[in-house]
Amino acid sequence: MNTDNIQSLEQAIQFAIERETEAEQMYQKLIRLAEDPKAKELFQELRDMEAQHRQNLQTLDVTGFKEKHNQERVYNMHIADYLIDKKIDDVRTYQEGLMLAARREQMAYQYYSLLAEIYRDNPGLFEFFSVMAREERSHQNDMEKVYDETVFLYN
Amino acid sequence: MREKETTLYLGPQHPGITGNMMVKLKVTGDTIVRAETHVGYLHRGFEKLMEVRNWMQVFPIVCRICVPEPDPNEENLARAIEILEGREVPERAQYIRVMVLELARLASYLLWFGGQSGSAGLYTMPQWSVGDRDYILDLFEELTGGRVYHMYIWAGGVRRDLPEGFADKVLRVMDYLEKRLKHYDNLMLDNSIFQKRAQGVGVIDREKALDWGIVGPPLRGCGFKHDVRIDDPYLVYDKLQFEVPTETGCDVWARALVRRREFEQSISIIRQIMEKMPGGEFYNKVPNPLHWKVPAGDVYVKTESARGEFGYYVVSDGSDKPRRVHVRGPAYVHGITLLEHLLQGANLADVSFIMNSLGTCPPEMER
Amino acid sequence: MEINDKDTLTIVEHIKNFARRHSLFVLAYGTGCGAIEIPPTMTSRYDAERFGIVGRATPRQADVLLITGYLSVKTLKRVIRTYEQMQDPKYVIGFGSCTINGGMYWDSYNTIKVLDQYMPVDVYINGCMPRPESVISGFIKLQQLIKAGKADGWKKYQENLDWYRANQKKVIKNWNMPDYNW
Amino acid sequence: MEFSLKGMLNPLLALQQAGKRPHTIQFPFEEKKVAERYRGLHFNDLEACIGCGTCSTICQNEAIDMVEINPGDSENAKPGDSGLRPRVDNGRCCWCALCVEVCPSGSLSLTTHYNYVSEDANSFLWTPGVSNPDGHKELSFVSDTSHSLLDYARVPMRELEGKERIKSFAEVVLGYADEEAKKEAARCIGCSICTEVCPVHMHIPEYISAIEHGNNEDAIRIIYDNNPIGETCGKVCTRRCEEVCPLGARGEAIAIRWLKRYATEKAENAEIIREIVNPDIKPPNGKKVGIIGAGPSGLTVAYYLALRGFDVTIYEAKAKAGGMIMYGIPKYRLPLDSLDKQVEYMQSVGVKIHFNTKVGEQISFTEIEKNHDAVFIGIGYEVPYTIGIDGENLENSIQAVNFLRDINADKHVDIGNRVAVIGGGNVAIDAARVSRRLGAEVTILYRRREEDMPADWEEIEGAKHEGVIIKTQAIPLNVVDDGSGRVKGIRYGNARMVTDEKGGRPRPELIEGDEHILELYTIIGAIGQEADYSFIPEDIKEKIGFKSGRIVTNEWQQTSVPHIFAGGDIVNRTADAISAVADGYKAVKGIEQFIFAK
Repeated sequence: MNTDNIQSLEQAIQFAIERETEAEQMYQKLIRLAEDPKAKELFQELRDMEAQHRQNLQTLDVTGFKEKHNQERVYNMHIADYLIDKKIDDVRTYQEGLMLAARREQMAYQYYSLLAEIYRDNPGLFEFFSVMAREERSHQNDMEKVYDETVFLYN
Repeated sequence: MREKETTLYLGPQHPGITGNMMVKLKVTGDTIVRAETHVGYLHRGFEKLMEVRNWMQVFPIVCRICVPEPDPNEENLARAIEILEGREVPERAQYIRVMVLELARLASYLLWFGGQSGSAGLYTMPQWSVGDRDYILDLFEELTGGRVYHMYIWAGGVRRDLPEGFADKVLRVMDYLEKRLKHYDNLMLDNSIFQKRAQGVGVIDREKALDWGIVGPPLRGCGFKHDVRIDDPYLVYDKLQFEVPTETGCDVWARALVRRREFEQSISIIRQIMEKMPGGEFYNKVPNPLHWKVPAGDVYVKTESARGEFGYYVVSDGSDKPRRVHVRGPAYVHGITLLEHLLQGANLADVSFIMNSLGTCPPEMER
Repeated sequence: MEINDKDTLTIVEHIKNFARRHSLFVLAYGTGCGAIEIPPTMTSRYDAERFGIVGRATPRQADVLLITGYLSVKTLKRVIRTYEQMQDPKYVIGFGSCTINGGMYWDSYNTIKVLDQYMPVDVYINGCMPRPESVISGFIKLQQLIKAGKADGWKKYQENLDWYRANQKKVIKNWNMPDYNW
Repeated sequence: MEFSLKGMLNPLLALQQAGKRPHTIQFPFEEKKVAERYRGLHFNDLEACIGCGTCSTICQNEAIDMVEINPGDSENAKPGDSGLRPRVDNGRCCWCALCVEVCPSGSLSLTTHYNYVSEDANSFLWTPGVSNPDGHKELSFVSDTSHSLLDYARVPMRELEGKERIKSFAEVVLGYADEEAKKEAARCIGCSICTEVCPVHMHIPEYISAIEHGNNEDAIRIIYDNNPIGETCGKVCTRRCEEVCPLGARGEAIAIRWLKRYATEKAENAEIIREIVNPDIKPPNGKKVGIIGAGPSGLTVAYYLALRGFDVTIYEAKAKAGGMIMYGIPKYRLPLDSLDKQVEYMQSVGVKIHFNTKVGEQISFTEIEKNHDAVFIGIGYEVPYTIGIDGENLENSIQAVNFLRDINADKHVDIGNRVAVIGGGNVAIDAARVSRRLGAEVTILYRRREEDMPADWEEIEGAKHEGVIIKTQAIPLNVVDDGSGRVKGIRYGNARMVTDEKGGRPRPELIEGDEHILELYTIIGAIGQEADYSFIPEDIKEKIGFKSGRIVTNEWQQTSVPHIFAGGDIVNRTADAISAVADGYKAVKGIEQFIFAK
């Protein structure tokens, strides 16, 4: 679906569901590719998370996200900003997986933020994309936290 | 008519006895024919207890050997260990230790003032002197944290430094006691009744005094100038000016006068100490008390207590516990053998009077 | 004065207890080192006579037996004798650690450890030494117990004489004393 | 003798006192204030207390025993706390306050409160701090390090001067002389709190006591009882024991590691160790155990199984045994001959080691599995994480683990004269100090603050003495290229620390725009490592069960495949030699149980 013809909230949700499905499939592929058990675990987790998102979107239930965002402070360690952009086919190890995921979530955040800007005039769509952007932002943050706690344990 | 000989048991529970001991008296009428002391009521087996405690743990228990004047015990043990170890005692600690010992002597004499006159029926005196003794106990409390058992002197020095303003307090108490001494004189020593009771009573045979091993005020009351503080000076006694008073009466009166005059000397010693007290360290730390070992060897140390020479024979086999500690307390000689001799032919009413004048201290006799 | 417990405490007994608690005559038996804090308690500095606490010379005149510290086996025998000579009602005050659980002589071969096994103790005073203040507090506590009718160690002694006797005989080897039959 | 008139009238002067104010203390209506250092009843600060029981040990009356305040306290206690608290029997106490004088944490004190009377003898048994929770208001006789009977100062360890050190790879620490070791050992209070936290539960107070008494041979025997690489641990252990040493609460902990080092170094070669330890080697029982990796965990398993009569074979990919302790620790901390000596001793009791045998290449995992009754995997974390930023693959951007391995294998590494090390762990510090010895100017870039650095503080100090510059709160952004594929420098940004509300470690947040460039010749990444499991066949990998990249085992180090055991870094998170030894020691029991239960 092209972003240009998003006119309604339904379309927007449909669009987001497609994106989540893509991500899910990507992680599914990575699970097959990864040799490292830790990386496998990570991808499984990520896949499940995306699946959960998809379900949430399908039931139009984004209120849960909103509440979470009100409570939680979102850090920005800017780790993802400077990580190497890994291609899916290169990813084998845990670290590479994390790098990929962090970058992907960051990009999703940027993407939704952009959409929110584009649909600033449409209050329903604006709110939806803002919520999604914040949600992706918090995922990016989660990924950075994991990266900070595991790969950067000694850094 | 020849009077029948009766047996009287004085003690162990009797207000006239100086502690928990018993004297079995054979009397005809009021006169004592034979006296036999019975001890063992207070035996706790200290010397044995010390053998199963390590060196540091011995300190809290030795002071229990003599209740009215616990500090010479601590001093003896501390000095014995210091000699065995070759441990230096900081000068300030030595001064503090002398001060504590002299304060203890004063407290002990004040108790004696009460006991001696109380046993003569003069009941006002204990009210005064025991009450005044409390001021010294207050000093001890402030210095050591305990009224009766101080556990203050230990190997290497003393446990805590003097609290702030302590010297002033000591001097104030000394001034007070000096003033009170006049009232004591009026009430007790200048009292004709007391003089009458004391003179010529409990006379020690001067010839035998040395053979019997009498020490302290009883010996000085016989004219022998024997005092560990000048015969074999320990701590800083050789740097202090004081006199050792002697009397020649050999009786209760002479002993009372000796104590009365020593009281003044002690006050003077304490004043000198307060003047000369140097600064610096108060404690030369001993090794970890949990496995502190004292080098093998044996040593006899003695301290002049209020009742006379107080000796400790300490044997170490190099382990963390004393091999043997033998306590030579003055009261043992005074309260058992000497008392038995002096009571022969004495009046029944004088028993407790004589006991008090000898400084009989049952807890120390039996340990 | 309020009398709540009429079943156990008659008015007569109440008056008796009132009298008893205000004139505690003490037998000053210097059993152990604790004796050293008795003179300050009794004389001018702390003046226990303010509370009607007066020293007495003989057990026959005394209400309170002060066990001032450790008891060697030899002393225990005399103390039992003394205690039994005292008139009912009589009270025992255990003075300092030694009477509670042996104190610092817990491993001595010649002292008894827990006084309560040999004679009933009404009040224990904490300390080694207890200060005169503690001694006075002990007496005040005893007075309160007497008022409440709870200081009944002497009754316990009569009721459980066999048990006490057996314990006493366990440590005292030459039992040359009268066996009472109350 | 006559009655004199004076003598009769003088006593009447006592009447002068009649009008005087009594000095009676009106207790209980008025209380006399007791002295400031009065020794009254006990009070214990339950928070500060660590339950070491020294008070109980010193008490000559056995008046103090250690009890749980709430049931289960000792199981739930945090490390360095026994969970027990002193209980004082006032029917024994003599208020000598020795317990206060030896209290290492200073929690126990006496109060001005002394007045306690009761008709109940049992009420004299009480727990300070619980029975009198308000007691801290009236503290009087308190424990003060200046009065305490314990010695809070450690005997300093002699070491080379910083300038001397960087000239060679000579061992920095010089070791204790006999007298110094005895003096240091004498400080121990023997509380065994350290034994609890030591992963191996080494008999620490026992060997310290042996050292104190000059019985080094006993000490060595005690050490070898459950740690076959005692000498290595004596040099490089992370010593959690010293972190919890009660003396450390107010002073310096006992130098447990240096004492162990002192004792074990006394055995100069493998024969002497053999002679002193004189192990009881059981006759062969015909059971075979294969061990993958000759690191600390593998060696431990091998040694104790060999003593128990097993036929033990270790497969080691490299030319020497020791794993990370051989190839990861620089020589100035752990001389190679020290480790060789210990391995030689192990070989002398029957441990067989196949060197240069990489499982998956020279021999397959399946073959090992087939030939042995049980297999132990102790391969460690040897694959480094990369820095993960642009330019990390440029020439002269290397990994610390590889760098240290090459240096220990005497290979030449060209690091030039300007080096940056990225990371703050022990590996980073090792790499920095080694680079310093190779003559380079070294800067460590670390993302957090110095106090957050996971490296030992002694290592950090050592690095500073040797002239290593530590730049904290510096986040590497990318590696700068010189145009020809070589490193030219590193661009890094400064960070501010943000506290984690959920209690994690503080996080660095990049301050945007605050960027700098450091010119360099070499970048050494020391961020972290992980394991390489590629040699394990997929089907077994499926069955074993991993969690966060680590193999899941039971308390006996057994994986879900019953005959496969694992230990060391691939199982535990602590990443130190002593935990690996602990895993090995547990696996010995596990393997024994497994084999004989069959």
